[in-house]
Amino acid sequence: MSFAERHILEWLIYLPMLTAVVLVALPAAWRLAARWVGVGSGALLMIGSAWVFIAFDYSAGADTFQMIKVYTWLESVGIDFRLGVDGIAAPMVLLTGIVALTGSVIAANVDRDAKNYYILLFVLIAGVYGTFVSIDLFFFFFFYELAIVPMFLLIAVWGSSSTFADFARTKEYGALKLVLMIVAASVLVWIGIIAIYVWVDIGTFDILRLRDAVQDGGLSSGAQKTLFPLVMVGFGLLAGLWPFHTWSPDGHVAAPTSVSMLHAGVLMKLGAFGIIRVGMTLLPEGMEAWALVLFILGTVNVVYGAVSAMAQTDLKYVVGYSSVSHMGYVIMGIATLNSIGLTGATLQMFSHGIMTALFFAVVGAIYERAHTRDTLILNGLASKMGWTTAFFVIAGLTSLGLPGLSGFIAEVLVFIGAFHEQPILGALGILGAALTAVYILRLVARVFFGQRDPQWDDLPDLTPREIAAAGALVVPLVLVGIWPAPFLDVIRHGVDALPGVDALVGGLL
Amino acid sequence: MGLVLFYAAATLTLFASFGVVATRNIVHAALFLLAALAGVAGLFVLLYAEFLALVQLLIYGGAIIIVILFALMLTRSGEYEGETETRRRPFAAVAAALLFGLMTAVFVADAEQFNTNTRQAVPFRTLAEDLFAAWAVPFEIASLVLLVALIGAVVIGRAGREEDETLPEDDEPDDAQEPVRRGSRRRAERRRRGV
Amino acid sequence: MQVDFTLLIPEFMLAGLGVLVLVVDFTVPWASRGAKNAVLAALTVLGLAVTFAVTLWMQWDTHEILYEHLIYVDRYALLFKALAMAIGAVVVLISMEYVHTRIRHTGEFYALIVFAVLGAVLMAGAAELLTAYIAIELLAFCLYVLVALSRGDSRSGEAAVKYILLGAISSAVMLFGIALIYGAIGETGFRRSELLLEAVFGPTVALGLAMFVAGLGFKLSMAPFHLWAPDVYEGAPTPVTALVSVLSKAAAFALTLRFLAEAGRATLDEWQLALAILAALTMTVGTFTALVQDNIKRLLAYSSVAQVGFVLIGIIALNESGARAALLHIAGYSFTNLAAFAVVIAVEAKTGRERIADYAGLASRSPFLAMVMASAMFSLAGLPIFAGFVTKFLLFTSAVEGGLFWLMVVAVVNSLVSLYYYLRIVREMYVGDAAETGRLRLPIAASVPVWFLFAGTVFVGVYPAPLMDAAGAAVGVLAPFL
Amino acid sequence: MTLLHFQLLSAAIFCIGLYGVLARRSAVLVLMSIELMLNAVNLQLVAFGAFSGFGTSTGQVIAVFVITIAAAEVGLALAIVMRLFRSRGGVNMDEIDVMRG
Amino acid sequence: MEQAWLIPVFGFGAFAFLALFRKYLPGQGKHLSVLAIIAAFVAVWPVLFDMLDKGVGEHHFPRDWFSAGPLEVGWGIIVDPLTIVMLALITFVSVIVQVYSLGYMRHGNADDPRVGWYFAVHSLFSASMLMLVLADNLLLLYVAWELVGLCSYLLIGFWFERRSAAEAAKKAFVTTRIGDVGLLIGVVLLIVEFGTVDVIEIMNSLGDPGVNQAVVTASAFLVFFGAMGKSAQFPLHVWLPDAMEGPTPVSALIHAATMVTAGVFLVARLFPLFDAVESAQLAIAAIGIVTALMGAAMALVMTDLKRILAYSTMSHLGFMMLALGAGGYTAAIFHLLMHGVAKAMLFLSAGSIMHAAHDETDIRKMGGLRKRMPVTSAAFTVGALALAGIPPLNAFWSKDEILLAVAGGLNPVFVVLFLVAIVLSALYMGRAVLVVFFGKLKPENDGVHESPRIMAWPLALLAVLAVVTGFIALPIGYEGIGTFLVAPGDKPHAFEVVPVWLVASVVLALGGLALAYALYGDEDTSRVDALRERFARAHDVVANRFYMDHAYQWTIDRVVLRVSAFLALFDRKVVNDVGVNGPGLSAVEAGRRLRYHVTGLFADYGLGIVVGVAILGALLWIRSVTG
Repeated sequence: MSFAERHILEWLIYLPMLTAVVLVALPAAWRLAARWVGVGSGALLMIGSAWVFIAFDYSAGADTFQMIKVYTWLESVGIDFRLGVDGIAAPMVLLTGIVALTGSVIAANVDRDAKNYYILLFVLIAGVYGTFVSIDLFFFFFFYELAIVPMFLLIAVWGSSSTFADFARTKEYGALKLVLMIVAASVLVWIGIIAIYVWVDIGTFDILRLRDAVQDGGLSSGAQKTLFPLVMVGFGLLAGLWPFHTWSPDGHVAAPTSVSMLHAGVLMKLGAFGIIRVGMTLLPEGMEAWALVLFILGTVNVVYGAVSAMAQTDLKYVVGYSSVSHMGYVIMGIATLNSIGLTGATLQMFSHGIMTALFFAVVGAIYERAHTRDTLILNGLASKMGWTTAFFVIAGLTSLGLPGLSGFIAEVLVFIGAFHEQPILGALGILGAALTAVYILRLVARVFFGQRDPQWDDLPDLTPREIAAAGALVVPLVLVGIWPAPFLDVIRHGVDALPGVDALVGGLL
Repeated sequence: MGLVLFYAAATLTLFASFGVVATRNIVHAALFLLAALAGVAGLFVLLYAEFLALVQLLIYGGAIIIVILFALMLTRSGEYEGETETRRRPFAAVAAALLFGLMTAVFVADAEQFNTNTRQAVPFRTLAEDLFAAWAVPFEIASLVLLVALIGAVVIGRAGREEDETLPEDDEPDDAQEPVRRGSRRRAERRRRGV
Repeated sequence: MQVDFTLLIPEFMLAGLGVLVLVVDFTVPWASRGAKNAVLAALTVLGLAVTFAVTLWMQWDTHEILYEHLIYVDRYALLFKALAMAIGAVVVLISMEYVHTRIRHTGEFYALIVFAVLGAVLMAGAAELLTAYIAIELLAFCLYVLVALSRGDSRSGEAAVKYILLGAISSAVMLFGIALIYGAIGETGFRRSELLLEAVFGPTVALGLAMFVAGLGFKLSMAPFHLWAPDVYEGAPTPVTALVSVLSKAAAFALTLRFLAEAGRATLDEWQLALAILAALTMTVGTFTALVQDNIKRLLAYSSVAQVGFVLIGIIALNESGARAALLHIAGYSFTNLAAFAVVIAVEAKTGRERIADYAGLASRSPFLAMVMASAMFSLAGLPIFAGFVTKFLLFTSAVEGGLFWLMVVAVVNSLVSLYYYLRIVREMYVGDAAETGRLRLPIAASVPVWFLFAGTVFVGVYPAPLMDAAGAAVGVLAPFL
Repeated sequence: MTLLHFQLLSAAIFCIGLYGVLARRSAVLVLMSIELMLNAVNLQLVAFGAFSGFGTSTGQVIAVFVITIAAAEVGLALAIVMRLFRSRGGVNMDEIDVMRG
Repeated sequence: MEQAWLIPVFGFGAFAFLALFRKYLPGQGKHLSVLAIIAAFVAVWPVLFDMLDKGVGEHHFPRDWFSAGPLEVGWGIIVDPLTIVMLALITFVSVIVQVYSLGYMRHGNADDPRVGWYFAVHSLFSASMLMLVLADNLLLLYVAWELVGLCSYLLIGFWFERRSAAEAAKKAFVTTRIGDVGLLIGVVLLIVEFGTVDVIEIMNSLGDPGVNQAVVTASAFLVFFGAMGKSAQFPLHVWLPDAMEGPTPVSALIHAATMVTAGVFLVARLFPLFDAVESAQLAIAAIGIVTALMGAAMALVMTDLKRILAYSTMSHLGFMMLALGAGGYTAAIFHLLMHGVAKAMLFLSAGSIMHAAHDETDIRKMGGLRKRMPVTSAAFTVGALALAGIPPLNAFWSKDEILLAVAGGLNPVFVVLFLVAIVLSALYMGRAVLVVFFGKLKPENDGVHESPRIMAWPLALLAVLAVVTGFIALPIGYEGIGTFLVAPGDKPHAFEVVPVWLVASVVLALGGLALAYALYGDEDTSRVDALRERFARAHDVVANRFYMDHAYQWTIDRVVLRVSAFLALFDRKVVNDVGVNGPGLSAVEAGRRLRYHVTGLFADYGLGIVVGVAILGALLWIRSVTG
């Protein structure tokens, strides 16, 4: 292994941390410096992430986990700072890099106390990276929690409150609900993790060794079935699993733009990733026993999220519920427990991450200009705000599964996997895609097309910086949509190594 | 003979104890306490612990009771009007009875196990040696405890006396006073209602 | 009976230091209150530091039992001695400003802190019931006085009265327990009573154990013996509150763990469930009541009740990992709580306010204080990268290892609920609008230890191995009993 | 005259004292009741020492310490009570409830 | 033949280039798009000759598009007669329309401000449509299928400032996507059942033992449902008339000649699948004839020129479906081609009129335009006659083929209904021509004049083609369309003439025209009005488009939106307020009550200690006894 391969993963965690520390030391008045540090660090992270993705060796016979790096941490308990990526984590790392960069570019719009904003943002990013690359159960949980903490302040301080016709949501409420619900769920995960550690009883939190031990019968089938629902709900909540999803729309509505981007774009993926990393890897029998429940919940997610989104009149709520709906595909894909469905789920995580980041970037930009997100008031924005419209439409088209954009490939794979297991649920999933088209197109027609109200005449279009950020998000959407093979090859390498996955080889699918 | 003496001392002690907790007159209570202590001292003698009996009388009778009486006079608690019992008196009775029941049950259950039926005296010399050799460290610590109590008594007493004085950099917070007002208001209210 | 008195040098030094502070206070003609305060505080801190160094230097590898099971001088005691002295020094440093403006009896204040530290040090080494009791009383007496020291605030008097009278009740209960245990087995040394306890375990010993543990529980503020805590926390001068919440907890914990391990290991099955139930009760009561507090000191009181509930897990599980984790947690809790109190003290010293609402906008008035407070809250709530996360994680793990799965679940749920009220404070500081403007600054003397505490919280949270090794070494002493 | 006699007597005094502590309004009376409880403890200790045949002085030694500490406690407690009396004008335990909840 | 993949690439390239750089190109790069499509058109010919040389071919590229698990999705093309004729039609009409658009998108001396975007999407559309017909696997086909839908959406909504255009675009996309749900389910079912995406492989293994026939049946229906959406079959036709909000060349290309025929193409491509499922075939035929009749009826009463043409398109798409349902593969595709040419010409003529008459589309305000716009009116008339089925114009031949197929393969009811549809066809076409081009010139149309040459020439070219292309049915120079375009598995059959049907169809078509002349031959509208009075109720139903739009609107407003509003409310009130806030608030409430346990009273605190001791003592005692 080259020097870089040995150290890149840890630096993906250290760098954002270091950035936060540097920013702490920076005088509060040096706003521009804070921005440059933030964006520069984001760029470095992007490069590093891309490097990880490119350097990942997916050729047959290559190790499942690569770039492994182990530091002894608490020997007596069996906790090590243990990093590594597999084919599922690698795209997630890339996703994080992309969203971190674009997020930190968009974050430059923050006026108030930019320094602290960036500090918290980078702590969040460090947590996300840590979760994706940790292969020690303790650190996995450590970073998972770390990613949640800054959300509270980011939303509560820099967020926005909104009042609607028959209810109101303050930013504090959104922040508190988001953090408390996610932590509540992580508490279940916590119980699960501790139970796995104690019951497998090989004195280590190393996921790989635990996995091997579990496969050798180290954890009784009953225990796995008992623990899996904890892990399922615990991680599922962050993935927006119905009926534990309500933090998501409210949280996203309250959050500032770049936080929404990171949160919906990356953080929600941690949940689904957790189900794969902990649920599938360490509790394969539990996963199998609960797969149908997960499947049904995922399908409910898809349809419920889409139908709810249809009734929303706030742009962010629409996007928030659409995230709930789309994460449903991820959950469905995971629940298929076959190689096609899981591949689709992983790709959907990537695709949705980029797409929703783009959504939030655009919606945030509109909100910053119009100071409203009410779809009943906004209209005819397209003629003056061409870029805004273009990016929103691209995100919308991705979200409704238009071929040529990344969402399609992912969703189709999920559907194929799903039909193999549960055709009825799979069909409902496809129906959800049609519902997505309905609400997205209604939204586009209402907000962007049609006659423009004079009050929106002076709204400026996206600034070049915003265009650059949004454009950077469009590239992977199109790339994956047209040429998904590089991604799928990497993902396949990870999916194939997961325990309990039906490879579907031989004969008919 | 021993049993008679025991019952005599026990009766005295119990009666006096009841007196302490039951009498309305506080000076009487102090005197009852003295009687109870004396009774216990008598019981100590029955248990061949003459030294302890002496200590009991000297320290309690001589010191503590005096201090308490002083306190009674200083706080004018003697001239207590109205209720002398707290609102929780019934609960207190139940709780005490409960605990007593538990203890009785425990002692009766284990009555034979620890009872040798013979009283055994500890030679005074042994006691002294143990106290100053084997238990030297607790002894030293106890002296520190006394020192702290002394300092405390002095400091607190002084603090009370000088309460009205102000420090040079005084900036008394408003709300520090507020609870007092609240408390006194409640007190006034209670008086008005004749509680 | 040959006794190596040199092993008691730290204790003598502390006693001497306390007296020295008093003497200096009385004899020196002070130019001003400020000078007196500064010199005495410096003297105290210096003395504690020297003692700290001497203790570590002399007793690093000592494992002795003095006076045939009166006092241990071992790693376990050493860890807590060091912790106690550090706590004492930090409390002195962070409270200088407060003392200057609000405490009249400067010399006595610092001397009593030193004596309290001595009490804690003795508790950490106590190997026997009577010594333990006397040590407890030494610490308690200091605290009674300190609680009453606040000038002009009648809440202080109320707190002191409640504290000392309840303390007396608990002492009586504890002594009754000691009497029963002694009566049943004729022995008061922890180690020597272990097998006897098992052999004669019956109603009397059970009641004796219950009453003794109740006495300890009072010091630990374990439910239902915790009721004094909120009132005392609120009424006491804030530095004293800090001391109560940290020093007496740590010392009582040291004693409890040692007692239950050495004397109680053999009868674990008998008492484990009862204590586990109380532990669950403790954390639940503490957590839920804290949800609705308005006064920050009361909130921290309930929060430490809850934290004690967590620590009890490690004691009750009574396995090596549990003991280690509990040690780690109590150390982490000490750092964290001191940091929180440093902020509370600073705010109170400047503004005289102690309601949670008064923390509105603190982030704009003093980013540093707000950051310290927020990190302390996050740590107490058990969030990474702070100490609380790691220590809680290890604690809860040990509960499952000890077969107490349900207790871990209760603890985890409470840990979640507790996040709400910790976040409330954070929210207030960062989101609320300040009623007053103007910056709050921490004096240099206080900001150094606060930085140290902050860094310590983070360090333990990120790299707990050194502290874990220390805890491991300390617990190694108890290993035969775990 | 057996150990049980003394134990029961001690328990009775302890519980009477306890009742007094909880039921009495005057702080000074509460203190007196506490003294009763401590006396019960001493009785228990000495009785055990005498009857159980340990042949050691430990019971009495503890009792001596208890008496010592109790004396100190009374002194300190009275000082505190007096201080409260001065600031509040009374030592009624029922009214010392400014802080609650 | 392998190089056929290049055909769509021109368009994709042009789109990508224009999408990114149109702002920096002269004329917003519109000529680039035209060049690209011309290139594609040119590229079709070598492929055609190659195929004639080597026969039907399928070509896979060595690199997969993507693969997941055992599923491998390659890049691949099929080149068979069906593909070739579609390629030819698409490229040809695209060239014509794009050239025409160069003129149409120019108002006065200035281009439309978004002309670059217009041509970019046109390029994308042509490319996608070409990919659709070339695709050798279901997923690729689906991709293209969706992309053409997207282009349709973008072009219908090209003038998105108009609320109606925005709504129409949305409606088109949503409606077709509802169909696509079925298609996607069907496709996925086929993929899962057969383990491959390759169309030919799936078609070949339809009858294999072990294949679940229920799945095959289900997917046949579902795939057809998709085709219904795109090809505007009843009841998913409602979007097509609204789609006329788009620029008229778009209507010509997408909503007449090419995209709407994608459904027909799809059924043809998967013909064996439907062949295997008899019930599906019957359903196709039934849907086809219903659509044909409804479309014709509505075309008859509409007053908007473009809508008349749109309903006519719908009607003819019904013919094609009917033919497919009858097993008339050749007939359907043949009619597709003929109709494509004729209808494109009609639309372009209509566009020409609108261009001249300031976007006027109401036929009642027109009349006598033949004098002012000779080329346009000639072209329109030729197209109308062709579609009315007048020999020897092109659609006559194909209609005849369909009639033969229907008569040969279906219940006589279908034949009768089809004959009725033929009459209606002639009638409404006759009406359109008579009302628009004959009669007196209205004063408001005084300034109307023929469109510029760049628009007129394409019309003329198409008119010529409308006359001549029908003859490819005849075995002139080769064995005829019946041997060239053969359903997979069918034997080639020579062109045949059954005089009865030939005569019947010609007589009926002429009858229809005669009727039209009788009603609309002069300025006098009283005859028509009388008829309208007479059949007022029927007229209302038809004029209101059989209340289909109302029904849909009602469903959306009263069902879908209400359900979603209810669900959103449920989500907020129940899931959130009860399920989430509930536990939170009850925790706080618990704390509020619990705080009273700290009463502030010393006695209570003491009691706490006593109770604790008692409980602890009792517990320990019990344990000491029991365990």
